[in-house]
Amino acid sequence: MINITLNGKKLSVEEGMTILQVAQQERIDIPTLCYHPLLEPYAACRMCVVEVKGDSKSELKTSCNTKVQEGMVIETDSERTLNARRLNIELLMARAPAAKVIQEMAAQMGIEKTPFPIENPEAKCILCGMCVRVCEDVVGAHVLTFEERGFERKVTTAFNMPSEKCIECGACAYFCPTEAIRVEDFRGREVLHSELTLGPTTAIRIPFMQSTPNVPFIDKDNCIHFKTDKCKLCEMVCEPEAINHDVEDTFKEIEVGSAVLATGYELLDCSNMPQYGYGRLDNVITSLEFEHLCHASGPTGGKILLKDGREPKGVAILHCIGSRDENYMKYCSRVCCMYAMKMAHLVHEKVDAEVYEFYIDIRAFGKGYEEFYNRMQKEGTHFIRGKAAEVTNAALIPEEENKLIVRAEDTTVNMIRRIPVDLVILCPAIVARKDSEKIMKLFGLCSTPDGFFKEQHPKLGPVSTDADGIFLAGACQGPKDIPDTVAQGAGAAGAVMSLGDEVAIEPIFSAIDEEICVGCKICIGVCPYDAISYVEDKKISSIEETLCKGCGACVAACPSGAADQNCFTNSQIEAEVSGALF
Amino acid sequence: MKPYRAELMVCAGTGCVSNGAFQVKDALENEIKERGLENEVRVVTTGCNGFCGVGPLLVVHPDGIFYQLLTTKDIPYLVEEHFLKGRPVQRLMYTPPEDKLPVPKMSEIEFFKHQMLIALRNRGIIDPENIEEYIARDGYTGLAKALNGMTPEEIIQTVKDSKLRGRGGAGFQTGVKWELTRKAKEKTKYIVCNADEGDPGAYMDRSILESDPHSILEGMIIGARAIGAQQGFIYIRHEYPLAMKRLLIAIDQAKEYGLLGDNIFDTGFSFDIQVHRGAGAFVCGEETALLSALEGQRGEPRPRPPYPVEHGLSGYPTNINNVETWANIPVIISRGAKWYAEIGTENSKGTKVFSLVGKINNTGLVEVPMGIKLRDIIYGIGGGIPDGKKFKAVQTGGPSGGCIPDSLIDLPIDYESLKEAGSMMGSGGMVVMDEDTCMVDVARYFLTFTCDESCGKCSPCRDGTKYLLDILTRITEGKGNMEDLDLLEGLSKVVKETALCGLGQTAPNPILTTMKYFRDEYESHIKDKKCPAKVCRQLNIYTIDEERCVTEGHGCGVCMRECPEKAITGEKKKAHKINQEICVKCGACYDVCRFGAVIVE
Amino acid sequence: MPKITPKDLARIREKSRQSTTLREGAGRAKVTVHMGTCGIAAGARDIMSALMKEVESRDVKDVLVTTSGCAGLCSREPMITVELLDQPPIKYVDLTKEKMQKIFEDHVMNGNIVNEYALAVGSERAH
Amino acid sequence: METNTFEPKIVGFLCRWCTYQGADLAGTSRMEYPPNLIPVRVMCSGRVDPSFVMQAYSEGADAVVIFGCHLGDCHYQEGNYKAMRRYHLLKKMIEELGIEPQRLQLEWVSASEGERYQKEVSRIFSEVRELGPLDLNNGKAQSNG
Repeated sequence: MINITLNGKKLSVEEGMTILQVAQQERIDIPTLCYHPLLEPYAACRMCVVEVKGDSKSELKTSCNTKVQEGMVIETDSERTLNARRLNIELLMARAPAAKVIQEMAAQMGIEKTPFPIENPEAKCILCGMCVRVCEDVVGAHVLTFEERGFERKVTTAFNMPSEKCIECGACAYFCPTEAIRVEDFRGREVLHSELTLGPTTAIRIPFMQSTPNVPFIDKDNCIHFKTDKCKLCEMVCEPEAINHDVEDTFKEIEVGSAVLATGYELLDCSNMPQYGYGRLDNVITSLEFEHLCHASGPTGGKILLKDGREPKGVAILHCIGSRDENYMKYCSRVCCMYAMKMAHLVHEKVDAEVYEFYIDIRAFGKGYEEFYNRMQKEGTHFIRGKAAEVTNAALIPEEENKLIVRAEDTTVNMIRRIPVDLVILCPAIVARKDSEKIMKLFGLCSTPDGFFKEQHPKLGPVSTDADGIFLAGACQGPKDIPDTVAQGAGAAGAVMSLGDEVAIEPIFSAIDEEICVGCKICIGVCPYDAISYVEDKKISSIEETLCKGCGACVAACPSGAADQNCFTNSQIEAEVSGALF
Repeated sequence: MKPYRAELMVCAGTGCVSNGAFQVKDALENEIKERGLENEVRVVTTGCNGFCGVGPLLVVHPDGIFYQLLTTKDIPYLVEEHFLKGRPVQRLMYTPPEDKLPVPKMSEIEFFKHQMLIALRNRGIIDPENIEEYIARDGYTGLAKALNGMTPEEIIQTVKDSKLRGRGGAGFQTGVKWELTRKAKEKTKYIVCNADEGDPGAYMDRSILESDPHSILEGMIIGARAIGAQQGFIYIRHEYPLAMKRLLIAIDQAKEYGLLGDNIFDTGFSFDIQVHRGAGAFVCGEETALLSALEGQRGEPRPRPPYPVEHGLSGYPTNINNVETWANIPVIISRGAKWYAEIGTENSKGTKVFSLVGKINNTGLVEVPMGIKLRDIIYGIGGGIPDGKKFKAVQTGGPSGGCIPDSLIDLPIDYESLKEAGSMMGSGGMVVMDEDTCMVDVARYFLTFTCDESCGKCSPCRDGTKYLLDILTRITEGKGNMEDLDLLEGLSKVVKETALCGLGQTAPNPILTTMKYFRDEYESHIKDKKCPAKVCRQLNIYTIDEERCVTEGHGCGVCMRECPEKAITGEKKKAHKINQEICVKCGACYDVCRFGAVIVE
Repeated sequence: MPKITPKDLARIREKSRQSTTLREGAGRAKVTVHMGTCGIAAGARDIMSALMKEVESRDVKDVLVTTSGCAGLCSREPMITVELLDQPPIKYVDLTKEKMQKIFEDHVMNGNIVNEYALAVGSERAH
Repeated sequence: METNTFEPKIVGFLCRWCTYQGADLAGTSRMEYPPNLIPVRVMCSGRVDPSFVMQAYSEGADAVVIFGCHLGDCHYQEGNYKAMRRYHLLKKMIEELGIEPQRLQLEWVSASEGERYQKEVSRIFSEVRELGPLDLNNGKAQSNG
């Protein structure tokens, strides 16, 4: 422990602490600009100077990098210190007049105007180097740097060109105290941090509110550490030391008798459909994004807001985006009509806006569904029968200015309509997951032409598959709403339970006639299940019926005709061939 | 080694080389061959002699005759007269300004007479590209002594006892620094020679590197032994190609002789030196910026603490000394701390090399004992001010030093007194100014340099120096007001107190000292809109003495033709006039008038 | 070359002593060959080369050889002046190569003035 | 142009897991294809004994097709490879016997490929129709009915 005097107060503090750390612990405010607890002290802004009094002389020292020493006498707000800070902030006011943090700091010190000439009233960068240091030391991407020196110093990339090394982590913008750096995505859309959960997302997050276990995870695809091998800031700030980047995914093998596949679905990627402007126009979102927006734990706390924070006055909900469409998915996604009406209901409930539903047919086939449809008509939702042709922001008349215009043919009145709205919600097709092919391979399944998993029989075996013990539940089998999914899930669980302790063996299996077999062992070679063994004392081959799957390879291979397959005996097939040619 | 009867030491320092020393040398060699003297007389190229103002120069041994300002045309006559006939040529000798008679012997020239050579001990005497000549002058005996008879602690104690202080500027005790580095925990340690001499007009380090590179190597090897370093670096600026070349030759030779590398003198001690070229940023002379540059980073200072002795190059303890400091080490070891400590003053021991430039008769490099009075340097060694002008001030310590006025001419030169006077030792620049110098302009000039060289990391230096320069420029243009003086002083103090590194902390020194000693000049610029030295042209009023214009110049009209703004009117044989409303005060008329008819007020 | 030892340093120092002695201007003996026009005409060059040869063959390190202009006694050229440390200079006249060798041997090396060739013992210096 | 009205008899051995299901899918999808191919369901294309093929020719089939799962997709791991080996041997054998090689075909059709089944059957049908009837007994094709 070290004894110091801070602003006249005698303190005993831990060795190795900086003056700034001690002051913060004591709740003494020292202004800082280039200091960040997660970065090495840079000591460039010189705002954190304090007066350190020695025996003969006193010195101004930057508190961010000066460690306390035995007997130090420190004044954080002596006249000399304040004077130095004041002039310093005046210098920065001239450099970055538009930086809010500088304006506020100056106001706190009672400074209204800088005595120094302002060159660029828009300038915000105070050259604190936070972005450069983060990019260099924390992220390790080495993209940002300074160019020029002295007064001409600037933050830039190498050769002032877009850098290929940039991993688009946005850390520079996040650390920038003056908002001099902002992140824009490649479509020219600016990404605000409040929006990050809707767009590119943080690398550490709780996947969704009801996730189990309800703990954050690190998304390796977005985590800086897995791109540059650096960062690990989360590890530094996590007090219980619960974060460990070196943990590899572990694979556990669990032996089970059966499995239920409930791998779900994906939404069709709407950015491939330029006519609807998704990803290009602001305020064109998908139904899932709208769901997120409405969620109480969502980015707006459940309020329905436009990107600029306004409430929408008009909302268009576009059905069948990619469903029932020869160019995309031919099938009906089944659930969109109903959820689209639910969304209309939510809009009515939360904001005062006109809602337009553009539909081909309303498919309200479930229990109570038609009634809900009627209710929505009464609530004032405009149902326009006609698939939306395009969404555009090109206004033709003044009412369309600054609006999104949905163009569609209204087939009930036989005319083309242009409806200006503020928010467009797309209901994209439900499609099979991109990785479903892999799962099919893994379990020996087939798919229907639409890419969903194929059930054993559409009517007689809707939960089971061609593979023994593998069952299906939910949208992996086809577009399905929640009640159907629950029902199928219950069915699958029931099917699994009913398997019991007994093993159902194939009704079709092969057997070897002991009398005929000469023990040539050819069948042993062809059996893929090791079901055939050679009986040494009888000098013949023998088939274990419980292992035999009944493929009949041995029968076809048997040169003596000793092997045969029940239900598909040689004579039966021969008879069938004969019958066919009769 | 073949004996010669005479050796012609041609100075091949950068100053002389740029004035044609190599051409002179070639001419000499040709001429000697032509006269059949090549077996008797030898030409040797040496490093800088120090008296750079009169180069190319030649010293003839054994007589010690000093020839100056040589051209190739002088050579045939010189060779015939001196080397063939033995008659030294008076015409080419140095003549002191106030004297009529030339001084033939180098040792009798005032410039050399008062100097005391320790760091520059071998200048002009040895061929810097020949290790044997260095050894002949007791080179590497200090190293032999340090490695064979002394423990590292004893070496450090000797350096401590000598009270040698860092010659780079700050004047930290070298021995203490070594001890701190030695005591640092890490096993890997580095030593660095700071040869990034960036002060304009100062070139003592270059001179040492060019004339005696082995002395630095020897110093570094001894230092490495004392500190426990395995690797040394010499950070040399790229603008010193000759120094760089000689240094590399010296390192190769030292390696060949086994003085560098593994197991030196069979003592089991190994050490190697690597030369690193800098790209000429003034700030890289600052030790932490230099380390950044060595690591391959941007040459920018880092906050201290942590200090390099604990956390230096790549995080390892690093001892940094400048060229002159290293060059002193071998002599201190071989001749002992006591001998060294007897030279100089109470707190500043030994000698210091200064580069004496500006308005002075004898410009060049001088090495003098600490404590010598400013007067002795300026009037003794320097030979006073040219054209009988009055001495006004001297700027010491490079662009970030301060100006010392004539009232302090008897100031003894050591670290403390200079600091007290508001200046500093710096690396040893000494710019002499006469009465024709405007002190505001001087401050502005130096601020232009520091502002330009600021790395831009910390705001006081980056923005502060810029605005200081703005204010000074304003004042020299006659647009200043009295509030500017307060702002200037206040800002200067804050920059000095809060800048991150030495560059910024010392940058306001020229302003603060000139304001302290020459405040009246500032006020005159602001209140009267006059520059007393008539240097700030924007404040001058140019008029034509009509009588003189007619009687002396017969209205020649040159000024009229020269005037870019056509502000001068007049006819031949009649007096010309300047229209003050159009005049932009460029001073062109004043420069061209041969009759002194243009008057500056 | 192999590594050097501290002893080698002394050896190299000794070897290079000649040139450094010259530069420091501090020899034990100094021989001035008068090489004015008259001297050269009378054969001072031969004397000079004989002298240089002596210095080289004997490997002496502490003898300075220098030249001067006409000494004013043109009829007795070639002429040299030999100065030993702390002794007045001696001028030798009418020299030949052989005489030069003898003077070098007796006077320069061993300190015995060769009276038969000497002009006089004088106090004048070369410059 | 004379229209070919030859109605060939084609025996198809259909793997129970893939092609039979695919054929089922073609049927439930209401796809149209020639009825000339008579499917014989076997558990696996690897079950097809070469004697079945020869029997079919001898009993009057104009062509024989073996359908199996795509390579790598066999329900029994590698039955279709076994079928493929036999197919190549059989092909050589029937050529020796003077039967056009096009009269024996091997096709992979999966359970989801109803459309493919339809196309393949149609293709084989028209190829065989072009070839005309199989004549094993010097131009006197044995006819069972």
